[in-house]
Amino acid sequence: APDQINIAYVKDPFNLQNIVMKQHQSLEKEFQKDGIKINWVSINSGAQQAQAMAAGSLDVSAVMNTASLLMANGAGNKVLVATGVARPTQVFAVVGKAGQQMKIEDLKGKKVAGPKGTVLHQVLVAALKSKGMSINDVEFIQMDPSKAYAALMGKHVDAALLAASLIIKSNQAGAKTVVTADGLVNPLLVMAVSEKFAKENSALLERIVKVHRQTTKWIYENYDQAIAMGAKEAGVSLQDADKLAKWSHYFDVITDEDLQSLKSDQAFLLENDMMQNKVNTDQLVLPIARQ
Amino acid sequence: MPVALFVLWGLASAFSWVNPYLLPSPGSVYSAFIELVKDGTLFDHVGASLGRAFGGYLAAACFALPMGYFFAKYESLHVQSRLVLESLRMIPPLSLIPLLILWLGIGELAKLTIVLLASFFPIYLNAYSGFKQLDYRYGELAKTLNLNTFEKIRHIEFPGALPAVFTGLRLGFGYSWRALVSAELIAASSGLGYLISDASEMARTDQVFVGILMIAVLGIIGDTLFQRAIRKVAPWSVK
Amino acid sequence: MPVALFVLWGLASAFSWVNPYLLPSPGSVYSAFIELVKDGTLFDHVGASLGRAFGGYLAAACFALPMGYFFAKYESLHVQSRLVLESLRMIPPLSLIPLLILWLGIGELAKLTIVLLASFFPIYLNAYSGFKQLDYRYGELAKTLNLNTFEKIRHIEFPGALPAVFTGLRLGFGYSWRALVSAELIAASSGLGYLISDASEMARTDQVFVGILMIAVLGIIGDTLFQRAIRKVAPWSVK
Amino acid sequence: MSAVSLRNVSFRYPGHDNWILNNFSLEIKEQKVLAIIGKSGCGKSTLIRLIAGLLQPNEGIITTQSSHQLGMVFQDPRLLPWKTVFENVALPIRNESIEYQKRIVREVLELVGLSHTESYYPSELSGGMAQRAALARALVQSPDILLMDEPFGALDAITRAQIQMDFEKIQQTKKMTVVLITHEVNEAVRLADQVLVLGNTKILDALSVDLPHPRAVTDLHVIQYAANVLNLLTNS
Amino acid sequence: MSAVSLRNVSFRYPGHDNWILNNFSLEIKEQKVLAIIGKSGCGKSTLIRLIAGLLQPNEGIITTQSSHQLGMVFQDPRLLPWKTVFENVALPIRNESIEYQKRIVREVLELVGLSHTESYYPSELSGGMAQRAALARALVQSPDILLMDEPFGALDAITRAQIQMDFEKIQQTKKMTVVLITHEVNEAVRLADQVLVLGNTKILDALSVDLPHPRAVTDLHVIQYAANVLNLLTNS
Ligand SMILES: Nc1ncnc2c1ncn2[C@@H]1O[C@H](COP(=O)(O)OP(=O)(O)OP(=O)(O)O)[C@@H](O)[C@H]1O
Ligand SMILES: Nc1ncnc2c1ncn2[C@@H]1O[C@H](COP(=O)(O)OP(=O)(O)OP(=O)(O)O)[C@@H](O)[C@H]1O
Ligand SMILES: [Mg+2]
Ligand SMILES: [Mg+2]
Repeated sequence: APDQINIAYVKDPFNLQNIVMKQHQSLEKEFQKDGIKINWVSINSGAQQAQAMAAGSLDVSAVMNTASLLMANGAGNKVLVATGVARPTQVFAVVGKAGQQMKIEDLKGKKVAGPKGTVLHQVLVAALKSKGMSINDVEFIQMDPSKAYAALMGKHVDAALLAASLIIKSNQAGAKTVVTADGLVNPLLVMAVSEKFAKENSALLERIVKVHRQTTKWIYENYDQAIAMGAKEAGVSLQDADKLAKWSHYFDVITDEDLQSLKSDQAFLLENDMMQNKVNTDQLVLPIARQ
Repeated sequence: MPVALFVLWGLASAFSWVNPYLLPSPGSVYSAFIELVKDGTLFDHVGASLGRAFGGYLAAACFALPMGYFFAKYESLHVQSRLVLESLRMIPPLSLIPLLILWLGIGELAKLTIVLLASFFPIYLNAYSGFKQLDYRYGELAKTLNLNTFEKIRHIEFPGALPAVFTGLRLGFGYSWRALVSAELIAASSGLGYLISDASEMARTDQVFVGILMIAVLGIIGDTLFQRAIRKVAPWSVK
Repeated sequence: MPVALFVLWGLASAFSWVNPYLLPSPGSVYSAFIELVKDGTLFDHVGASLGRAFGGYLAAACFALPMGYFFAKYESLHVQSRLVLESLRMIPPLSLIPLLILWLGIGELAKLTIVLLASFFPIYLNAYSGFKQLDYRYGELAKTLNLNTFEKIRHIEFPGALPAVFTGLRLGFGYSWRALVSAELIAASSGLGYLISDASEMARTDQVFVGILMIAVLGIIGDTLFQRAIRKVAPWSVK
Repeated sequence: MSAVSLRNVSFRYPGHDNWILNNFSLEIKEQKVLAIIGKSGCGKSTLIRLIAGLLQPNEGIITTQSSHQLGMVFQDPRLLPWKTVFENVALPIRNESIEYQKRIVREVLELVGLSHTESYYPSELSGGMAQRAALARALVQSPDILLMDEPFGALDAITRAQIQMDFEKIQQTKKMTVVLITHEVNEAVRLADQVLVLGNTKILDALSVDLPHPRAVTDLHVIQYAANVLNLLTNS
Repeated sequence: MSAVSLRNVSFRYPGHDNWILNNFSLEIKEQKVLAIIGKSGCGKSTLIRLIAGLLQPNEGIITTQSSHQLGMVFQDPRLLPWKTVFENVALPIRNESIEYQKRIVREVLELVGLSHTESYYPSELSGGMAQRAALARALVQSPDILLMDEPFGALDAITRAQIQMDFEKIQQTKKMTVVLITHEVNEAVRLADQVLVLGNTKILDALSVDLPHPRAVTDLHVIQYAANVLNLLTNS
């Protein structure tokens, strides 16, 4: 057994389980008796998490988005799903310029800024599709959310694809949400693990998953306390924290529906040239994730 | 030495010493290169990046050289503006991107500004210290020869400061290339920096390497041309 | 001038000329500052960043100065390594992050390397050209005085190249600060660069500004100390 | 009429306590040659730099006619290392036509014996050649006032005598106002209308040389004057 | 025995066609003073730089005894601008104790009349003072071989005579091997055991000066010798 586990700490977008798990030192306590040290490393970027796993610097990521996970696997870097974390449907939204309330139809011909190949992109495509349009009907501009937010505030774009706090902030600045992921796509955040670690230390992984699920349970039982913790860590108000938590829909066991959305995620990525090789998405989900 | 590194790379890939996901084999980089050349996107990327790198660089040089000159000459100007300039020198341009977007939009201007911020200071500071360190004896000579400001710059100050100015221009050129990735994080849809960050996001390490190598090769070509030019214009400055 | 800018900032905020979500008011930046000071995180950030910036900078100086010296002296070394060095000079460090993670992991070493890559070249190139441009007449003097290599460096070459070396050191220092944001994109949980990118992600513009201002202020303090030190050690180099 | 006049001039270098000139007055006569001799470090170069306007007096005033063109030979050759001999010498007449420049520069280079080194860079010249190039640069525009700080110091006896003779001729036709710092007593007496012995902060002695030009160093009168000057110098 | 010997030495500067020395041979006698005179640009400095090992001959060999310590006065003062006069002069004896350095440097600065400028930077010296500092630097270690390229050229007559006299004394006790380039015929005759007239690429003439030391410039024999040398120079 290893003497330490390197695990990514990902607090955005408002990953309450991760925040609580770290603050409570639940993993540290769990593995103390085995003399295994827990190394939290802060990496927000999914792509960078996958790179760190490939380099052997990272074993587990407490939260990874499925797009990054699929792209890594498509490129031959095996990263597997250990358990579910959240289905943050309202955490991803298309937000219009301050002023008028836009509808999806109004996006036609407009400038929309956001990160390519992510859930946010997927939301936009799905939203347009729902009104019989395609991505070619808008002028899509590639930018990461914090820059898209700046562009929206500076009124240099008509709409932006934003997540979590950025949605709240832009709403406060008078920008109105056009549509969220709710009902269009099923965004998934999962706990991910490198194939190597999953194979060699499956017992340890099981215990990590167990702690994670206990944390999820604790959050629902001590909601106010958890929100306060999250608000402090993320630097948002209690109200906003509550909102973000409600939007996030924390869960743990991966369902058939989730497997289905993994498939459609992959289809989306392939369609948009974001993935070269198709993989069997069912095999990416470890058995423990489903029990 | 470059050859040795290349061979090492080939061997490392051939024997899978390293994870191909992070360090792709020369072969796969080559085929990614061919692929990008074939569909013509590589040329778009190169074209866009060349424009930005040179545009920002030229703008930086146009501001930095006169500023270096005047600040060396009129120390009070230098003292006056020191705080602002030094702040700008220390602040990471990446952190300014949101503000740049706010003020300059998401067009070329913001990108050019990032390049400018990256390459301005070596040019400015080297020019400043070059002009500052001028041998005062030649200044006396200029006075007795009744040279006017322009003649003084042309015959005495510029040639005297040239070695330092040249080092600054070379450094600035390098930084203007380096800044491409940051600059093209702002709403770019082409450019080598965009290619690199986009491909990196999509785990296309082979394309990332094509981007990196293109930047290195173009940069070296630029630097070489640059050194040639200076050798032509000012043979005395490179002994 | 800094005062004027500050007043402008205050007015712009007071009269809401600009979007407060992107340019927060001085007041809100101040309260964010107080908040970060109170819960002690600001000191953690500053501490972590100081360590990285200085560590990377010192490493850069330790490599760059001897390299500049030897490459100026033995032109063949320079020619040999030119391609590799020039490539490294042109390649955006941001694009090297995956490779750095591969080779150096996600710990401090990778971050220090990013800082090193950012600040190495001004120091190296300025030292190179400083040593290259040395007045040959003093070299002759050294020979007739029978100075050994070390004595020659100490009495003649180092003082002669100092103005250029000093400019390089100043430039490199600035770039080491600037590199903090990029460096702390690699799995950091503290540091001013991390503070900036994290706060920017969360749209906490007030905290972003605290980070930016801290970097600027610390950088300027560093630069000032630096200039003082050089004035002490080598009074002839700053007329 | 005076070409240059110094009235009650005092000067010391910033950061130094000792006065180089103290309440110093001097009238430099139009179209005449004034030779200045004095011990090393007594302030000759400082004086000439004050006259040229390169230094400002702490007290007193220095007046020169503003229409007057100035030529200067520094104590060091002060050639621009990035220009050839030709380019260095042509600098004072940079605004004339190229043909004119070529003609005049070649003439004056011929005079100082540097015809064959037109395209040399200063680093390729011997000490004496560099000094001659500097002299050529000062002569190329026939200035109204010519200030020369030991212009022939690095020349061998033969070359020096030759150039002295040529200079004497030029001066007879061009009638410049000349201030000549020299260590050679013979040279001072041969070329100057007045010889000034400078000491710390003040003029120690002055001597008019009333002999017709051209003068020869072997002329008995010249030898006599030279002996007088040397006497002044030794006793001062 | 020779301190330095040049055998069939030829030299030209890289990139230039003209030979400065051609098939040139010379023996420099131990403990003697050799004066070299010659026209400006004839190759005196080049010769001394070859002897010092600063230039390599294209052909021929130059041998000096390796145990011999070398002192050199360049034609320009070549003081290090970042060191004070004291520090510049102390450079050749940098490995001695501080007390020794202080004593010796002060002695030699006294000799050249620069005691009061110990802490000056070179930029604060007059031309003649800089030259004297350079001379002091060469004398501070009493080298076995002393090469001097016009060491007194920028000095006034009085200071020059004084320093010549002091140098003559030092040479009488220290018995260095000296090569002295000078433009002053009197100086050559006063100080040297042998005077060499150098022309383009070769030695034009040589003259032994067999007079006892100390010599006075006013001594009739010295004047006679000087006239001879001037003759050689003029006719060459
Ligand atoms: N670095 C150089 N490159 C090319 N030519 C040179 C160089 N240095 C000197 N020369 C040439 O060599 C010749 C001899 O120069 P050198 O300095 O030896 O003369 P010199 O006898 O010392 O003259 P002076 O009395 O004027 O000092 C000159 O014609 C000069 O132009
Ligand atoms: N830049 C300076 N700063 C301070 N002192 C100076 C400076 N230049 C010259 N001096 C001092 O002023 C005095 C006169 O110098 P100056 O150069 O005028 O002498 P000089 O008569 O020309 O001597 P020389 O015949 O040796 O050239 C000297 O004592 C010198 O030390
Ligand atoms: Mg003088
Ligand atoms: Mg010479």
